Amino acid sequence: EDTVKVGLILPMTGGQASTGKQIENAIKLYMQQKGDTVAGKKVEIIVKDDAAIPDKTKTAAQELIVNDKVNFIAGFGVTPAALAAAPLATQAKIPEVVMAAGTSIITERSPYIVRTSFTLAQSSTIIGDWAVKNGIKKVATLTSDYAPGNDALNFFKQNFTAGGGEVVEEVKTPLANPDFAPFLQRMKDAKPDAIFVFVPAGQGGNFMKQYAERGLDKAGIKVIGPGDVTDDDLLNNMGDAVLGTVTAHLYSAAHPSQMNKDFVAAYKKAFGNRPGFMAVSGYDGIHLIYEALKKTNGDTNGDKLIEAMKGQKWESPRGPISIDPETRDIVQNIYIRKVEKVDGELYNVEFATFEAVKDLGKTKK
Amino acid sequence: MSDLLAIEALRAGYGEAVVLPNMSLRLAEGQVLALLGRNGTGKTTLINSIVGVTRRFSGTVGLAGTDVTALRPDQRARAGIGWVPQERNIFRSLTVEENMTAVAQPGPWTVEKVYEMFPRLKERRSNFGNQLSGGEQQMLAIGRALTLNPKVLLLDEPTEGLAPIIVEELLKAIGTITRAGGICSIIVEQNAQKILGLADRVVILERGTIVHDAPSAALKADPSVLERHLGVAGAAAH
Amino acid sequence: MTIALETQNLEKTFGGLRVTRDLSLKVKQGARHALIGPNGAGKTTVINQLTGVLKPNSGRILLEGQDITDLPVHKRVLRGLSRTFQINQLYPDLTPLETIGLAVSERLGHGGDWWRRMGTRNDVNDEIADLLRRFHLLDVMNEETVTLPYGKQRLLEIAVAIAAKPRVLLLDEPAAGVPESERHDILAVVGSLPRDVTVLLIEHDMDLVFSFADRISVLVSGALLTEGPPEQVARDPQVKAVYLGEEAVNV
Amino acid sequence: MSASSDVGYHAQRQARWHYGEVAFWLIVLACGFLFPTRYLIMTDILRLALFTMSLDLILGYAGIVSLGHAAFFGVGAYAAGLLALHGIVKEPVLALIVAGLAAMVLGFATSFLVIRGVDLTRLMVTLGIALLLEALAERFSNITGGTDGLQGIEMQPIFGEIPFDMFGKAGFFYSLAVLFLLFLFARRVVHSPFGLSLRAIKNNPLRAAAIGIPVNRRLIAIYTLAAFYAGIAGALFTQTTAIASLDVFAFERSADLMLVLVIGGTGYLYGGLIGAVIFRMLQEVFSTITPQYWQFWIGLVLVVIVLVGRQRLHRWVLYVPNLVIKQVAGRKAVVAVPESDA
Amino acid sequence: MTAILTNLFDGVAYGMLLFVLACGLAVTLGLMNFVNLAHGAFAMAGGYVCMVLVNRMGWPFFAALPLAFVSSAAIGILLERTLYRHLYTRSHLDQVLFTIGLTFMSVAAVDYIQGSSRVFINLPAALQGQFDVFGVGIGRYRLMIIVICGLLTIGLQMVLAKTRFGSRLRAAVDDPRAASGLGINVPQVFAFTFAFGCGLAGLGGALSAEILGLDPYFPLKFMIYFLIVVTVGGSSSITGPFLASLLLGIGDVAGKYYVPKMGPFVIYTMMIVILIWRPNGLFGRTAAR
Ligand SMILES: Nc1ncnc2c1ncn2[C@@H]1O[C@H](COP(=O)(O)OP(=O)(O)OP(=O)(O)O)[C@@H](O)[C@H]1O
Ligand SMILES: Nc1ncnc2c1ncn2[C@@H]1O[C@H](COP(=O)(O)OP(=O)(O)OP(=O)(O)O)[C@@H](O)[C@H]1O
Ligand SMILES: [Mg+2]
Ligand SMILES: [Mg+2]
Repeated sequence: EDTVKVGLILPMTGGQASTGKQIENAIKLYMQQKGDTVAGKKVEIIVKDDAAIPDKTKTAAQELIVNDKVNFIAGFGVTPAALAAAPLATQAKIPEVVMAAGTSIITERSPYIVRTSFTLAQSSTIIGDWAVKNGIKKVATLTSDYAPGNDALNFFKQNFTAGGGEVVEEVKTPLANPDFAPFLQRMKDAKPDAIFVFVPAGQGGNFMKQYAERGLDKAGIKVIGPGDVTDDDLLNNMGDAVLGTVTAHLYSAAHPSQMNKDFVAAYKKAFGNRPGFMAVSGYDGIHLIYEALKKTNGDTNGDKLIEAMKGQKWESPRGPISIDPETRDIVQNIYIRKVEKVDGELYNVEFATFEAVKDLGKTKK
Repeated sequence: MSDLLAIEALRAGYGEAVVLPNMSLRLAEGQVLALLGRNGTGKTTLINSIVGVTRRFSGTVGLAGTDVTALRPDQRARAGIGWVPQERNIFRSLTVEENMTAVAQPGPWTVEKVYEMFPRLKERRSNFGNQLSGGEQQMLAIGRALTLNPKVLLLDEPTEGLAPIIVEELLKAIGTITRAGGICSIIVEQNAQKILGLADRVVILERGTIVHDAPSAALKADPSVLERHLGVAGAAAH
Repeated sequence: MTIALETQNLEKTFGGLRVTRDLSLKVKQGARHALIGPNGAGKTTVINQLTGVLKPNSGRILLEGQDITDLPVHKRVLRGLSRTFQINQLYPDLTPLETIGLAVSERLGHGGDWWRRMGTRNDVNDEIADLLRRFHLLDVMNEETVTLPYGKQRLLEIAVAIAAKPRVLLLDEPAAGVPESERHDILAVVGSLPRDVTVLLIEHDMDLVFSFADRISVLVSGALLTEGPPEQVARDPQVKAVYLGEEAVNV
Repeated sequence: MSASSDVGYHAQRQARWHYGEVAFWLIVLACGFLFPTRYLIMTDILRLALFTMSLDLILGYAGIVSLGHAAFFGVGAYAAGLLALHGIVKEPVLALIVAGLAAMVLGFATSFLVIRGVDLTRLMVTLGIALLLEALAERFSNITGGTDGLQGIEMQPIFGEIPFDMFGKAGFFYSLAVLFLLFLFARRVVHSPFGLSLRAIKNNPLRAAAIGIPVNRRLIAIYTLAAFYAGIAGALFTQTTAIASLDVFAFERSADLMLVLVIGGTGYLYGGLIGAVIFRMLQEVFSTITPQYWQFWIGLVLVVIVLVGRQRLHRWVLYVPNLVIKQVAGRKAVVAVPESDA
Repeated sequence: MTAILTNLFDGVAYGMLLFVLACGLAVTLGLMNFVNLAHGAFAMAGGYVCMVLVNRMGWPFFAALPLAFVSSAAIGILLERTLYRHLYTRSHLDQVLFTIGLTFMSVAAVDYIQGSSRVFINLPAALQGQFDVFGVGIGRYRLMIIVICGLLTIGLQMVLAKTRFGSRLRAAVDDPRAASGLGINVPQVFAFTFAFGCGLAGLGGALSAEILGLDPYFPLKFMIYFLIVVTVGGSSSITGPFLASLLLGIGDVAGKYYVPKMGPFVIYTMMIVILIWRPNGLFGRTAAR
């Protein structure tokens, strides 16, 4: 048996489809660059679409494990999907590599879960700290009303108020929300220094457009938040109103390392657009799988692979990252970035770095 | 030529079924033709074939000297065929007035003239088609056909469900319209006695074929023909 | 003589139009009563109120002395009031067997039975068979109603109404669309109903009305114009003026 | 044969078991042994079939259209999940019934809103109810777990004896048993006077009332029963996947359901089963070939189905089975004769 | 006070947005009695055409808008002549199946051609931002939507209620066979109306892109909203859906502003309550027997 099978379960259709596509693209790119054999074994990727619906995830995972006999399951666009597959990873004793979903608890649900994306706690706490230190005293929050949104809100509030900031208005928007007008009007009426925003990647554009339309930028109300709202995937399309938005995030396509420049160029060349943070999470995810296989010398025993993954450290397009051996969660730099125009295009330009941030969600508990 | 309507060797029916095997019929200006026959003998099918809403296998239909066989039903209607369908087919979501204006064509018959003929309709002019009594629907169907200002008026059981006094007036009116307006009419009727006084000519169908075609006066003189073909000697039987 | 069906000061308006005006009508038990009147006089509307399809604005409806004004349609049927429609109201996808079977089951109170299969009750079967035979429908009992010729459908329409074993039967233009040769079948069937069944008939075919009815009410613009035995009504100049016209009526 | 017994014979015609039906169920059972690696997808099909059967009861028989049937599915699913999670009712079969009853209560309560109005109104009211429930479940995340769904459901063995296994074998046979029992029940009901009266109501409510059928009461009854079925389907879903998340209420679920039923054909109970098989297989095949664009091909199939005509398609698809059955049965027995729909 | 007015304005604008998206459906579903669930696909087509013209080819926005209408109408007439016309006489369930199928195809096709990321149309500066009228913030873009919708409604209502075309269309829908026998060219009336409905959808798609964004899932995501507007409004006129959109828009915005927690409930609750109160929609004609 000299193939290693990776079952990649992603939302390829439905509202989250762009997440799935970025990750799939990044993996393709990685395998083009590094070849499809590692430690003498051929790596085979089997993509399944779960449309971000957990029962589909579960059925897909089960089918992959039972019928295709995969050695890894990977992907997982949203938290419920990652959670749905967790008991299967435990039962089948194979690694589950989470490449997108971002709530803290995920890695605690199975000893076989590793994560190469991020947790919302990482960026939200940091932006909270940064805001108080940079003269933002009054903040109104606008977050999507679902688990990641609530995570982002709570971690932000915790650090922001601890530092002496005040949350003057708190609005949770429905997950499927076509029009932000009434919520933004509330924000405007609350007259804060800044709005803390978390909306799922994809809705960022709607938000920023309407933020500008309502003249909140002119009223001097800044936008801060985790980087989802200014996802590189969509940023260039949002118009000049986003200029000056400050976010904390793990990755910017403008990250100044050579490695990233090459990555962005290659990705653009292959797929025509800029990679976002989902792409980089997928890129690192497949890298982790390759490295683990190298370390076990091609042994596909799940326990051995997980052991091999723990403590891995490498240089990613986003900067130096590692896998925390205790929590199997990612440890990475979080950058504070501001949207600026570079060569006529909008970019998140990094200007401050918080190094080796662990998942604060877990360390605090 | 003075034949307004000329049907030649028409073979028509529905789907695969042939109802009229070989129908030829000519009708001159100013003539009222009564079309009789038992249930299911093809009266409606004949009317509908002239309108063009059945399946035609072969044969031709001519209207005022031109061949309209190739025309679609709506083109035939505009060429001068006025139709009162057996089921009335009032447009239910149109008001009484719209039912007429939607199809009306220029000519002597206007909506106002129809109202004169059926004052009842004028009272109900803004009712929707599905809010009419059975008889009012019948009146509307007739009025609607008239506003088309047809050359050939086809009435499929127009007296059904109408009060006797209205029937009387209606039949009189049809006679006047036909003779004065230079058009021709075909009336399908169940009750032969009702119509013998009005019609110039009577055609009796049996299994899609004409079995009797004669001036109505002849029929009045010899009621046994009716007995033979229709199974009743008219209303006089009881 | 007992009164089978009675309306007291019935009123119905559509928008601004008074379609039934203060109508008080009595139909005696066992009567063969005809309701005639010009088109749009409101005859069908009266029937619809009697059967509960329409709610009167005011006034009462009594069936054998009991107030049924507020009962829903189906309860009136169970009390013995049944009707036919001016335009056939049948179940296109069901067969005559099923159509009549349902009516019989419903009357016998088995209609809500959700466990016992159709066709397993002999009393019901007997009755269905009897009705099918009486209405000449046995040969087509397994064909879907849509496929039946119009005459058969009309018979079925009446059979269904009779399957409910009504004590009062309302017939709205039962002969409409039925060729002359078959009209008498229908009349014969209706005529063969037991004498204690009361029949209220609406019809524009005067031959039929006058050969059938023993009492006639004339409705004009929603109000009662006159009422009486056929001979009297036929002679009434008012009735002639608004409805009958010059047509000779042989009584 | 006397006219009366003739009538009885014909009245029971449809209620009699055909060879084709027996064969159908034997094939279904055989699948359980023939494809031991595909239990999951087969269980999924069974659940969907049961759910569709529920819609068929109201749509195919009573003519009530619904775009919100997922409401009952969802209530059943969450009920079963909560019962298991909090250990209120541990035994799955019992929990299944309790969950079904919960959905049934909701069905009864909402039936009053649904029996009013025309098709489009019904469509939207049912849809609205399902969406409201979804929003409620999202809002009360302390009970339902919000968007994360119920976490950590662990199912106890069936009857305390048969545990649910990872390969889904127990789940499959469990679901099959439930489906079959409920099918038998539904079959009995639709061939009763009650069932026939539903078809009458669908055909012509005016006439139905005029022969003494209490139309509203019948509609409420069947809607409530259908809610029970849907609740059971939802509960089976939770029990066999150990998941209950918000999308059990989703519009897509109700919409897919409608597609499945329409593909399979309404008004003869097997439509749901056949439709579920076809729909899931298509999805599976297409999404294996192209995980990104499988929707295109599904869409194309739907379009073709409609253009060719469902009736004709059924005749083609069932041509061979019918041929075989005619040989075996020696008479004109037919596997399935889909009736026209609303 | 200004807060109320601002919200009212936003509500009206949002309502108009719903209307411009749904009025094409009100035409096909309400007047032609054809359940065209692919309505959103035509809207999306118009949106993407406008986007490509403006963003990629540098057309001015106002020049691209009519083209959104025209291109969707053209696609509409093409499909009508080839496919849809076979379905007018089929059951509603068949229509649902068919149009959902088309929607799925359109979603995947657009995803394939344009990618699954959300896109926006670049607006001219004149349409961006807000201006103040006595302290009430008036969004320029939203104002434009209100104006366009107002004109559209008046125009449509004139055509459908006051002209012969309107009654001919309804006649053709009520009874195509009789209509054609009485001189109405039914296929032509249908084709024209259908194309017009699709054109309206395309215009709606282009106009709504700024606020809702455009992505391949547009037709599925907003299908529910279209349907809500048409059912609540009642399907016998254009004013019905128009007023329903206004009501829903204002209600939704007010609900979200004053009780954000209840945000998602407002529109569905309103719909259910209205439909129970008036099963044929606000302005639906009660179906007589
Ligand atoms: N749409 C149809 N499809 C198939 N056959 C039809 C259709 N309409 C009528 N027929 C058949 O055509 C024959 C003639 O019917 P038609 O309606 O022309 O008779 P009719 O003389 O008008 O009868 P009636 O007195 O009942 O109106 C009948 O046998 C009938 O069954
Ligand atoms: N839903 C409605 N809305 C408004 N007007 C109506 C409605 N239904 C009936 N009408 C009107 O009420 C009047 C009485 O109608 P009805 O059907 O009772 O008459 P009828 O006596 O049965 O006449 P016919 O002999 O022609 O059948 C008619 O003028 C009709 O237009
Ligand atoms: Mg006829
Ligand atoms: Mg009447």
